[in-house]
Amino acid sequence: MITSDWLHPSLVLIAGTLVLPLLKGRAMQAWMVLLPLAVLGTLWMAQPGEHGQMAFLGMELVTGRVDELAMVFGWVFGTVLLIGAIYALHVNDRVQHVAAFLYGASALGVVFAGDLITLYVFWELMVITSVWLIWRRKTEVSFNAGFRYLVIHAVGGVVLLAGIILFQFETGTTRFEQIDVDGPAFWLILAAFMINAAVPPLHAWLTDAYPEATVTGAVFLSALTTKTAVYTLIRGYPGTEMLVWMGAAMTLYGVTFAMLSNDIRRLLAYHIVSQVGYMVTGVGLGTALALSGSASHAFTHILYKALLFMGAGAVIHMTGRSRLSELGGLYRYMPWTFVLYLIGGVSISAFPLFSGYVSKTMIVEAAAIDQRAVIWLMLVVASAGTFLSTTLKLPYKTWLGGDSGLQPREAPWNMLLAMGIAAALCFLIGIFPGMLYALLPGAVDFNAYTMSVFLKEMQVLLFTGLAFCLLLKYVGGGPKISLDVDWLYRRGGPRLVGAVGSAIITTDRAIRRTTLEHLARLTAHVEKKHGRDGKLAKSWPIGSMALWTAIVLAMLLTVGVYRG
Amino acid sequence: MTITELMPFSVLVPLIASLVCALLPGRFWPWAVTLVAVIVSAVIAAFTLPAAAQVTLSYAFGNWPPPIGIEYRVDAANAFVALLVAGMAAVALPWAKKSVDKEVPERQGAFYALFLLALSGLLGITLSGDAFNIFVFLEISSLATYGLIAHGSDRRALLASFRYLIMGTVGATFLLIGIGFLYIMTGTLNLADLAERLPEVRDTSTVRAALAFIIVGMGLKLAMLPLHLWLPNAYTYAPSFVTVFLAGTATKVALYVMLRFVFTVFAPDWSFVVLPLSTVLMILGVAGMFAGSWVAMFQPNIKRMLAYSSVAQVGYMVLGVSLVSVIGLSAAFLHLFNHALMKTALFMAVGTVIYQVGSARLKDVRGLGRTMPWTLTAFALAGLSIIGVPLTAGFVSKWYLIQAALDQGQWFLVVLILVTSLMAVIYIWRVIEAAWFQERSIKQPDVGEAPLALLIPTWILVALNFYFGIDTRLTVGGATAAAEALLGGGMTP
Amino acid sequence: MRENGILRVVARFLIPLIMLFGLYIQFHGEYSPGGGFQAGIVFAAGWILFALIYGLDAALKVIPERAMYVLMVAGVILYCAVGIAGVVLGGHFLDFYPLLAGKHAAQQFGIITVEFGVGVTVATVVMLVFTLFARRKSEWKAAKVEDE
Amino acid sequence: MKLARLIEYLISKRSVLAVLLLVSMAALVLVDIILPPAYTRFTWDAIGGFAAFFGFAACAALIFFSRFLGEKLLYRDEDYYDDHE
Repeated sequence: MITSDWLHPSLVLIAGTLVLPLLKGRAMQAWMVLLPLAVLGTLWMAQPGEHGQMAFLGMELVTGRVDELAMVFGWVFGTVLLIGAIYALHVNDRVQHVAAFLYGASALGVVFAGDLITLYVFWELMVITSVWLIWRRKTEVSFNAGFRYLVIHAVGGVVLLAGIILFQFETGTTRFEQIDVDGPAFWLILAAFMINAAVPPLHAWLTDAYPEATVTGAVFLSALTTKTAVYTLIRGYPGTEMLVWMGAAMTLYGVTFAMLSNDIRRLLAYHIVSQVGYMVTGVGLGTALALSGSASHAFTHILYKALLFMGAGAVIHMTGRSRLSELGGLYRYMPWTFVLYLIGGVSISAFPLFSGYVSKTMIVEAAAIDQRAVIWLMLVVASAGTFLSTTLKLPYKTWLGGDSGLQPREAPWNMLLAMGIAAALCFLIGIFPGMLYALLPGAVDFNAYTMSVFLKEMQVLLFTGLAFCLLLKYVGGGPKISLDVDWLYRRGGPRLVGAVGSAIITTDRAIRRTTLEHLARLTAHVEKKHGRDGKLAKSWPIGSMALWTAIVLAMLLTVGVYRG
Repeated sequence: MTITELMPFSVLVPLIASLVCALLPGRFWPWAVTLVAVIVSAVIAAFTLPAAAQVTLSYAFGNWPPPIGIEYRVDAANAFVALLVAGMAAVALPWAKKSVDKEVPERQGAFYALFLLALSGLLGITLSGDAFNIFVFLEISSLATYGLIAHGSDRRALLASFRYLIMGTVGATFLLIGIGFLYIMTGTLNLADLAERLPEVRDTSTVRAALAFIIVGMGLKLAMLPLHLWLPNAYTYAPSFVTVFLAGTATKVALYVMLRFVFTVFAPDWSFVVLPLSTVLMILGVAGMFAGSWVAMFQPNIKRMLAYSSVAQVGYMVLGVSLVSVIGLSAAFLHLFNHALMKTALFMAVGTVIYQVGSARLKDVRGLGRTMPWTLTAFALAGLSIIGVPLTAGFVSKWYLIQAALDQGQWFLVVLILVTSLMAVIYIWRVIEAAWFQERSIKQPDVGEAPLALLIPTWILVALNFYFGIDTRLTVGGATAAAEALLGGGMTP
Repeated sequence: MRENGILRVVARFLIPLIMLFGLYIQFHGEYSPGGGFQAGIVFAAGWILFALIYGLDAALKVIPERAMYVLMVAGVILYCAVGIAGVVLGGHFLDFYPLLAGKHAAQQFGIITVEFGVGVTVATVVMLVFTLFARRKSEWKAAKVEDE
Repeated sequence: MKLARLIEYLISKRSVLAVLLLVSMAALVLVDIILPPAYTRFTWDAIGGFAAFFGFAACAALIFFSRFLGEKLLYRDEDYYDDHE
């Protein structure tokens, strides 16, 4: 993985992480900040091209393919690792830090993988490292949620592996370019990518697990898994018609369920689903503008979603509560968190001057250029819904609204610093979108700051706000949870298994009872003849072994002897 | 001395050393003599493989030329298996010292003598080119194995050994009957000679019956699905070291004998036509994969769980054989080798737990992840290999198996292989969950990490699992050469 | 049986003959039917007859158990040593030609030595098996007596 | 806590802010009606203020739809999953 002009950032990160458990206190904190900086440094030095080739099972692995698309994701992953590390500086749990960095390393590995085998290895590594960020919350709920997360991703991994094997078999190569085959290989790989991209109905792992993750872990989780999936979709499935509709449906699904959420991080998690929906739509549209839109939206999304999760995490960290119905009136005590969260909120809602605006409008515009009226309308509804939940409902109920009687202190300095960096980046990208566009593959022929785009966006957002104010008393919420697809495996599956199981057990019992009765009669008969010791009964196991032997032998002999 | 002349000594050295061992008192010397003998044997086997891959080696005992005299005839296939057997013994022995001291405190001379006999028996089976000689060595190794299993500290070990004795004897007798039939028809016992003379007489029911008897006989020793019933108890109640050794070698050698007869002696274009072998083996293999994994998922005893997992892994190998192609056979040989690596590592880890805790039940492993991190991490990593995670040896053999299935357009097999891999995830996970996610109950004694003498060999094997998952030149090369030797009629001069 | 005079007399007369016959089969094995396996059994049979009539303890005084173990191993080692001698002198394992100058003499020497090893081992193993079982019997008896 | 005081000040002036906001919203709609449409890709591109109407309608629809969905179908008590896990 090392050549003279290439040092794999994952390798740097993994090597650095191995040192982490040896350090303590200040040294560990310094190392945690230095590591992401080192990763950014290696990214800076990376030369375009293919590096780190290895032979494996007669296939050529390319561990480092550096092109613009990979670098976009590399840069933002590196950045969010730095932000997340600063945010987590106060945490004194090495397992979490190690897991977070290894998780980041594997996400980088996926992004730079030039072939599907390397991709698969890092893909699986991502699962087994990230799950610790959920488990280390150390509650029963988080353990169960993490376990469900693990199981679903394990299934996804098997699906991916099956797809890769078929792909290799059909095309004779494992290079990761556009997946250009028909048949099961295409669908299996797509399904695996869609599981990680949280496309409904395969999304429930995300909204089930992320709210139960640790405060600092959720920041990494929100940034990495779904976005690597978006990367693989951009690379492998551009222009797949199905994705346009699934993406648009995702956006609406996410905002609708977010409206129902009472847990602040579950609300944000549903907005990940919704926002990734935009990116998936862009991938499905497949035009140069749409793909640029997806990549840049992934970039901006990582930053503002991390900011939102950090804001919500700071509230949970300081108050120990995560339900909207139990929060309120915090602006007096956590004003900085409030303001920084709001910057994230206006970014995700695509207010002009903030980062979401310059990327989301690109995807919406691409849909318009493609003359897809229904898709366009769906996306606009979703953006109204995004503003409604993340920027109006959540902050209103958390910081304004009724006084909950809580008097927490402001979040610690490192949390605020991390949020500040993220907020500054959101603002910077919103003002100088050219910086982001320069990273994208191909020239970007798009300007978000035209009168028409601006007018439409502002009208939608402000009138959404008006509707919110007028209809405030109808806005859903309350101390409830809402069912989602995860019901299928949390309750439906067990119930089904239980029903089928008890049916099987009953039948089995019946069959066995009758068989045993007959057997008992037979043994009784034999016992009469063989006396009290009942040799047949005693040697039953060996007898059954011999019986099987005889059966197999008889089978083979019959066929063999009477065939000729 | 050339390698051809040295080759028989990989069998003879353990054989002679076993005699010495039987007389040695105490605890150190029997082990030391065994170690030396095993290492010598393994080194010879290691040098034999490259030579045998080039040209078939032949060694006539007493200089009586075959087919009259007894001959050792070694091509890539048996050299590969012999290296596996001797190598596994050499890796397992350093681990054995502590574990055997604890589990078999008395009469260790006899114990190690039996072990050496079993080893030389297994090696003799592999190297011999004479059908009757194969039977003799099979009995030597089997009898020694019964004795070894009976050394288990649990009283049930005696019963397990007795049951294995009966079934093993049935198996060996079936082999003998098969060989007898062949001798009646051809008048020779030399394998290469048999292969030459059989075509004249092979359209008789006697020869067909011989094939059936040999397959069932070896199926028994191999623990192929409906004939596997002896294995779980034998593996569970044997001393840990015996399980470690047997899991890696005994069933593999039986598979080799079956392959040798089916492919070289009878020739696949006949044996797979006369009996519906391909179908039968495929069904039994798949059934073994499922039944083994299924039962393993519910076992409360880890050793027993791994034993059932072995039944499943044998299923993979049989499945590879049933595809009757070079790549399928290569997959079988690869899995034969890789399974030895991972099962030995797993049983070593479990044996280490038994050494410390005195039990391998799941509930006794609770919370051990924190107090014995090295042991259980080794278990988890070797478990990855049995699941078939990329970069482990287990992945390589499953990859080839899947390729072989795809090569014949058998899509459903791929699905079945993946499903059973998921079942492996479940049973390995149960151990991990118990070790790391459950609390140790107050009644259970606190234990610390195991001694290095046990940990180092375990970790060497774990490392080998990963090494052979990445550098596949030796395993894939050896397995392919072995498969080609069997399919290409490597025994005919 | 120990008190039965006829048996004691007949046995005293027969045992040397049985053993002599065993030795005959042993050393005439390469010319006529026979060899180490049969000879060992016949020889051991003589000893077992002695043990049956005169008691195990008396028999074990003649050939102690420890000696049986050693002889059992020694027989096989003799066998292997001859085999290895062939290798050392430049032939194959169990190759007798290099042992002596004359071809005929070499074969004869080799086969007789090897068969002797076989005979010793077989005889001692059979005696040992008998001893182990017989001792078990007396142990049971002792246990029974204690119970009563 | 200067920032907190600033927020407090803004909240106290919220009616002024609301008026300002409503005025600017009206201005936005007006400008949209007056300016000729930049595109005619969709029929509604030509309708001035469509986005304002649509945003309002979408928000209202989401609020009512999700409330309906929640109360009729999806809401459960928070301990719904507890007894089984």
